[in-house]
Amino acid sequence: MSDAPQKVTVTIDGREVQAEQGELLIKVAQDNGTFVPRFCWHERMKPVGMCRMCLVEVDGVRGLPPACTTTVTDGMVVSTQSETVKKAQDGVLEFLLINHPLDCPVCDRGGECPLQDQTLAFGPAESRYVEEKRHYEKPIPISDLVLLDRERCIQCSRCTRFADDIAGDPLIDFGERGGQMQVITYPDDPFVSYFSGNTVQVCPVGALTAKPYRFKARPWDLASVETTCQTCSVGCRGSVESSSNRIVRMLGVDVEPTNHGWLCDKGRFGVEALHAEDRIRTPMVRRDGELVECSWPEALDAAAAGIQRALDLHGPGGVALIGGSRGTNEDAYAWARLAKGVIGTDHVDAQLGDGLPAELVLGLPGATIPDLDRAAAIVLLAPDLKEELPVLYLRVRRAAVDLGVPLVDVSALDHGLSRYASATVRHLPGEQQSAAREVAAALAPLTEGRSGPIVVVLGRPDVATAADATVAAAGVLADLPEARFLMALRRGNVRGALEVGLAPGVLPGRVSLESGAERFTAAWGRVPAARGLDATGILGAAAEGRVGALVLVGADVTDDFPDRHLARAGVRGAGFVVAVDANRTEAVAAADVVLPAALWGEKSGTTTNLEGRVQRVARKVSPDGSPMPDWRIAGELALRLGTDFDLEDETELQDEIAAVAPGFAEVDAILLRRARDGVVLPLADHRDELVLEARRIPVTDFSWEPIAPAEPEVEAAEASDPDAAPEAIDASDEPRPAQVPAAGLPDAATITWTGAEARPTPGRDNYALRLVAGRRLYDAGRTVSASPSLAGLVPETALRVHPQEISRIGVADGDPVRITTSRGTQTLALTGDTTVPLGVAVMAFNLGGVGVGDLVDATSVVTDLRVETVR
Amino acid sequence: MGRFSGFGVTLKQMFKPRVTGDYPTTKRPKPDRFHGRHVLNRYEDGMEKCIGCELCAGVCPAKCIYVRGADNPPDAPVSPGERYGFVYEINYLRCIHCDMCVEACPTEAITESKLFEFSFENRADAIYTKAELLVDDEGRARRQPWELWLGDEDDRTSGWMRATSPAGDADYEGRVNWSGELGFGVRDPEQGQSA
Amino acid sequence: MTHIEDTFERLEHQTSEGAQELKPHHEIVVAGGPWPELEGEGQTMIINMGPSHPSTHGVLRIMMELDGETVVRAKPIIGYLHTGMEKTGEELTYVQGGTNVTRMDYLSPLSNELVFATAVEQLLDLEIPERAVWMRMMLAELNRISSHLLFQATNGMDIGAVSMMIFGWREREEVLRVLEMITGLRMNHNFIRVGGLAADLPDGWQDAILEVCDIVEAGVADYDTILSENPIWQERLMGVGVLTTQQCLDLSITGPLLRSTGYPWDLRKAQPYLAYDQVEFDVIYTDNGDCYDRYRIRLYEILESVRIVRQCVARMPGGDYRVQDKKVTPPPRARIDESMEALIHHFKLFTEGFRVPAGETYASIESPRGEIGCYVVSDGTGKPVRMHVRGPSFYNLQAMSPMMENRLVADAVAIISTVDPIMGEVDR
Amino acid sequence: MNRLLAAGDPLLNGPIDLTVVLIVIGKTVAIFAFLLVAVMFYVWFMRKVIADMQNRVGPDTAGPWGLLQTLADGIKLFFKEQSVPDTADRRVFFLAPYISLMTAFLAFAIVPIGGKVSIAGHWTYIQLADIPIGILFLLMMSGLGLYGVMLAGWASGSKYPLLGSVRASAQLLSYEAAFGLAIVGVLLQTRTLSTRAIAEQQSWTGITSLGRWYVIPAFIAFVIYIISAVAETNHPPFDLVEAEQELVGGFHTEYTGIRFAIFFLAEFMNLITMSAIAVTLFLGGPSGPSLGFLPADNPVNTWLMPIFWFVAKLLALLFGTVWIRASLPRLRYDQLMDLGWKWLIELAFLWIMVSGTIIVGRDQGWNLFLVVPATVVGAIAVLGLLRLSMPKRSEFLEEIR
Repeated sequence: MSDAPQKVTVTIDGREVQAEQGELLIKVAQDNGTFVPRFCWHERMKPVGMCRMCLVEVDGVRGLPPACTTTVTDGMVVSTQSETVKKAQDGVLEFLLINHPLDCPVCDRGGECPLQDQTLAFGPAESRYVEEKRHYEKPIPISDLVLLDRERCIQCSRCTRFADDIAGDPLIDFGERGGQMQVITYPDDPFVSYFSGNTVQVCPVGALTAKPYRFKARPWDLASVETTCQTCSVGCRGSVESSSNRIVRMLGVDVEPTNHGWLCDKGRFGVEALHAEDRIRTPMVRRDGELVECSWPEALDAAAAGIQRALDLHGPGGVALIGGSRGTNEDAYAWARLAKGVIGTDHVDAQLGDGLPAELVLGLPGATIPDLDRAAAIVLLAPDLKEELPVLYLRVRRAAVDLGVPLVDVSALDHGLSRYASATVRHLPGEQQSAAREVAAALAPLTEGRSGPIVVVLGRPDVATAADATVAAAGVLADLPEARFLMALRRGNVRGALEVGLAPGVLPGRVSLESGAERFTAAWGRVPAARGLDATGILGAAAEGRVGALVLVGADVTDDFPDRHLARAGVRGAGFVVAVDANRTEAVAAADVVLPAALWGEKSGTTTNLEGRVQRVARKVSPDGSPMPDWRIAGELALRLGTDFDLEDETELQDEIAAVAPGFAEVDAILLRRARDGVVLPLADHRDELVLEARRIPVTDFSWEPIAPAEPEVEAAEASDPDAAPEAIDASDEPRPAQVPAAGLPDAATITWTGAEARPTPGRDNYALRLVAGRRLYDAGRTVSASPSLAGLVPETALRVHPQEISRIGVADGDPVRITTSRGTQTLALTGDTTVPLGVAVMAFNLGGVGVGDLVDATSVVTDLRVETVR
Repeated sequence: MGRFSGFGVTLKQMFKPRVTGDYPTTKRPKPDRFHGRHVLNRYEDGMEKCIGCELCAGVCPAKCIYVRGADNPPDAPVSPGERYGFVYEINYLRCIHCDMCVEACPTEAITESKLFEFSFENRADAIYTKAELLVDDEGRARRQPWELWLGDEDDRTSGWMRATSPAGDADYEGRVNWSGELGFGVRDPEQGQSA
Repeated sequence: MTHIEDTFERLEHQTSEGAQELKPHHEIVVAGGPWPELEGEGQTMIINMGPSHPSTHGVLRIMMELDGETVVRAKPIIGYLHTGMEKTGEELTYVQGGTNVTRMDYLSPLSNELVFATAVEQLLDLEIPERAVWMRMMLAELNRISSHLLFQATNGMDIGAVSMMIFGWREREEVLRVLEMITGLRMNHNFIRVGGLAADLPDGWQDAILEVCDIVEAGVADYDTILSENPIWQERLMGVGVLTTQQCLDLSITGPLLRSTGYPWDLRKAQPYLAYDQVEFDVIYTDNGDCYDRYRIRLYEILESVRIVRQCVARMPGGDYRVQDKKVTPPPRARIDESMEALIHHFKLFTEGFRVPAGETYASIESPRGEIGCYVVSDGTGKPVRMHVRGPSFYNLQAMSPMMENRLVADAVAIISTVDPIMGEVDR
Repeated sequence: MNRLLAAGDPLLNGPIDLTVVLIVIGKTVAIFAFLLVAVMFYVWFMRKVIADMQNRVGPDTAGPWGLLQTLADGIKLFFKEQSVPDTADRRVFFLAPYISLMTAFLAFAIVPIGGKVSIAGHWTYIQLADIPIGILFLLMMSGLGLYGVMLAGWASGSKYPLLGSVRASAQLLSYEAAFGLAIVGVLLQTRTLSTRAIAEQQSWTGITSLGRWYVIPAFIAFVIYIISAVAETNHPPFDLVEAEQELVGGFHTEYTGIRFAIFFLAEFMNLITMSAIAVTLFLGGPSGPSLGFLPADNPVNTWLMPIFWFVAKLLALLFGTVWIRASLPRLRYDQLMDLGWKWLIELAFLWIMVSGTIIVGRDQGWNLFLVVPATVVGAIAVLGLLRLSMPKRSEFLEEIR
């Protein structure tokens, strides 16, 4: 990186272009507007030169070299459209089509098929081939989500290279040779990957098709819009496509800062959940003990009356709000303003007891995902990224494997990235702090000679252990030189919710309650008097009857909160429960008023990913029934409680956030609309990363090629020039509808984390096993269970321990055992796993049925359990 | 006598045959290529020709065709191959009878009959579903109560498909390029330029 | 009334000469709006003729200020049939485009299709086969016949000659029947495609067309008898709605309106397209520029078109009728079951259409109403970036104000009628 | 008094008893029914004939050969909604159609349909009323009928009807003059105003009596009469008052339902009345050869044949109107006025001068061979001067350019 790459001049079809030494010819041509046809070459994969489609003529080179394996040299003269090249292209295509079945009308790829497109653009119109074509059994399922039709395969090896090189799940490969060559899976090792959908997306023909999308729609009846995935907090860019007001699929969009065009299968296929049967379509209120459907005004009036009653009885502290991390930033801000600015309570938490304190998240120096690539080293003190943040796993894996960034793994267990670690620090669950102290030593040899920050991927490895251990470890790691933190948080927009103040003790824009009190009193009229409780505290208080009104915003506490016992008691104990949700969950069933909310894909706005990147999400379909976006619901409630937010659409909220929240300074609706890759907060530190250009999803272009827009010319220059940037952002010609003017508001200091008190981790009793409860990608949460294609993929609930522990207890592998924790006794199957250390029991969170939630006591630091035979 | 010869013209007409007819009771025969109400054809063995490929929907300039494909049930396939037309709807409030769908259909599944006399009392009737479009067991159009069918207007449904099948290539004129239809067998081609 | 007789002599002027040079554009000589505000209390009445009125040929609205029955000023107001067809054209592929443009001038759909196809072919640089050229010419002329017949019918109706209306429709119906036999539809045929035609001529086309030629000729003779020399007819049309050549040139007026002013401008001669330079026909033109001349020109043009159609029937060449460039023309049906390449081309051409090289072009032909032009801009994709049609009706409509002023209401009707605007083409 | 009221009708010459009253009532009802049926039949006839002239089939569904089409239309119109514009003068708006209908009906009262017949011992004419001033009565009624049209247009409170009503006033007024003068041209010869008397002057005595039918001696008056009568009844080519292509229906644009039907009815009643008067004035009324093989007092000859001849002549004239409707375009307003004022009235005056000259000359024993041509030449000279003073088309074009 230090030595600037040498510039060379290449002549492509008579046009002189500048390129960097060592770049691939095909890429140089593409960047300069010359499309060289190709099947096997993919921008994010290593070139192989399999398909021979990209043959070009190079002066002075004998024959026709493939453009995808030829690097540019100075003075190279290339012709991509000469007669010889055309003849070669004709020949290659005719050859490829010899064995291609006449499937276009029934093939899912028909209409967006690179083979079709390039045949039309570069190929012959007629075939000389009259013999019988090759025949294989028609589609065979190679995984639960992907079907393989070998007749259609043109052996470009994109899928195998993706699986091998990108995902690290080398489970498909070529078999046979010559005319019989075909893609196969290993007989005893099925193609199970969280990234299998990407092979479908990169396949240049219809050989790999996705089961969920099979025969669902055709490219020409799809309407696409670019959006940001909210399944987890990585914030992958994708294009969501709908037909007849139903979202039928999601495709990855290649964005350099985040996902490189990849998606995990949960994000890709989980869009099915949007059209789940149990969506709430109309508001409901409880009458005579039954929830009955009613009109919006009735429901809103009832909700506001309940909150008002609680206010009257208990004061502001009698109202609490949990949730808000699944919506947009605007939704979260509206809730924050309702809770803190209208009601005046600080009992607000967007995290369901499985995250880190807001001050820590907001106050530590942040890293961005691209920082991984240029990091001196990566320290991993986080949950299993492959399970929880799969695309971040791809990025970390790429950094470690392809770019050689040393990886220090601080963990209790083996996980997806363990095998790529350069150094590993193992610890007992809950003992992160002591492990963190060893990191500096482990790092020292690895970072020698390397520059760049040390990126710490920080998160709570499991939900059975309280945040304290991680908080304590963070305090240690923060002392590392050049340490920057990437927060491995759970749920789509949790970072955004925290940024806009949906947590106790903070106000929108990384401002603490104390420092921002003056500013927000001016903006909102009031702020809470004292720091409130977090989710665990709220539920505890509710269980004790101290919460008069509990607002659950998309928070399925009984399923998603680590301590189901506490959650149930809390919901039961709260005087009045308003559930703002989209599906009929257990918490909704217990609510007094149910307000249906619009989901991702049904509303537009912005979302903030784990690095603090604010990106736009787009509305694609309209919901069945009458669900409303959260911000509108919050606004209606506020109106009934005496404050008129006076909002027309979400852009007004964006402007208001930009005006009142210091962390969002300048990030107004206009900037958000123009920022191609989103805006990393705070803007002041990341202004040079801003690219001001709306991305356009090419619809009819050579369809499945990487969706990479041409580099913006004018505006990018503007953005990279620090003097010009403010001008580009400040679009004073457009009126700002924000009702709260920024000018005149008192300043507020943003939070800097300076360490916090953490409860010490209690020692482990030798007879007990310490529980580690990480999440799995496919769990019993809404996204998976409401997606028919994914629902079957949820693994069985089991307690994994080291085989020695099984024999110690005296049962056979797979037998049910009785498990006792402070929350009671449950019966579960026990399986042996040598990767689990002794003294540790591993159980995935929320796989349905009896689960971790029944075992964990959220108020204690760790969860230890005793295992006994059933009798 | 030019000035008043007009009277002669009108008087003359009284002794000429009428050009109008008893329309609702009799209809003038329609040409072979007439674009009328669609039918969905079957092969001679009764299999549906439609494979749900949506080419017709894709080419339709009025966006009046709605098709959804589905996997053919392996034990009782509806059409040959993997896929069949699971939903097939034409909205006749939008259809302009341009017959691009007929030209686009790769399996000759959709063709047009000679009927255009159908008016609806409600919008739902105007949206023909597969139940109404698909030919019956004899290969004839299913006649809806609100349609005015007379005689054999459903006999020659594939005129436009046959007329356009050579795609401008004189070598393909007069050649049968299509499969047989239930109840009618393989239709004859137009004589083309040889006639 | 001898003063009319000399008109007849002048009407006999016909020419077989080609284009005349356009004269330099000098001062504007056309009257009509913007008008000064009337001073004081006027004894006038504003009346809206249309948009829903029996003789405004669709939904043209003419705002007239009447002094008694005299039109003091008139202002045509358009837009009541605005269908956004030009915008729709940007959403449809070049393959589908024909279905859209054909609906603009719905009385001569084939002219619209022809000019659109010609424009796209210019962009594609396509040479279309001989048979397609002659078929297109024959169809266009049949369409001109049907359009002029309809003019005769509606014009007769507007002047109160009720039988004429039926006679005109009667003969037009015969022409449409032939078009239906060939294209499958009576109007809005979508038959002329980029690169040629959708289908070949059907079996028995010669007899059908020759028969209809005879019918039309007999019909025209009848119209001539019933109307041309009828004194009321002459009184109603002669000297009404007079335009001069200069006025027409100033207002970009083309077609029968321009030719009625003594300017034999016909694109078929002026810049021959298709094979118009290989057939014999005359450009009809007259000198008076009034409604009567416009009526006569259209009447005689029917006969000239019949003449062309007869020559087409006699000289129709054989062979391909659609260009055999497989990147533009879908493969024959026989090939899509056999050849993967053919199937792909079929599939892509019908869903995304063919790609047209980036560029812009303008093509124009002589429609029954004048010069119809099509301006297409392509960005290299399968859909035009801009598709604009120069509808002659739109320009001819401008002549209404100056023609109507200081005429009677009944003249306004005659003027609207002989301008023969098609609102579908005006509003697009 | 009696004579004044009932001219020569022998019915009213004797004592007036109940039978007479009943007969009068019966005649009234019969004539009313006759007119209604005649209109119904005429509309069908017109449509059928026009259809024939246009190669069409025409009405053929309601009743045999579509005979009941008009009735069906009437029933339909009767049940249709009747809308009234907000700006309408409601009372006048409602009244206008009835004025039209009433005058149309009353005008027919003076038409002699048949000869003298005996009913229940009373002799009477087949004619509702033989008023001594019959022709004046006709002029009065057609003049009053104008009000129906004019008021309808004015009361509609809308622009097109207003234009129609203005046109109607001017047109009817203008043609009333030509119409009246044409009648005067006959009256000079008949020397009576009673329609009965006029008809009897043309009674059938053999083939030579054709010469006494005023169509021959007063041919020019006949032509003027026909033209102005067509104009008077707003029939094409003089239907400017309604002029669908210009005024969207003119005075009745805003009328719907049964009120529209009444206008429709009145218009065709007027046409029939005018034709009937033409038959009476020029074509010998009900006269015509009777069936020689039957005794002269046989009911067939006294009742049927006169009516037959009357209806036959009426039909011939009505066919003429249909033929005109089918063949001619509509005149323009100014041309209509030109025709009325510059041609018809002049011609009528000329005719009155000529025929007056002849009549006076006969009485005075003038040399008709000298006087008549002199009159004609003088009149033509005047006309010629008028012609010359009109602008030529070429000049007109120049003026416009």
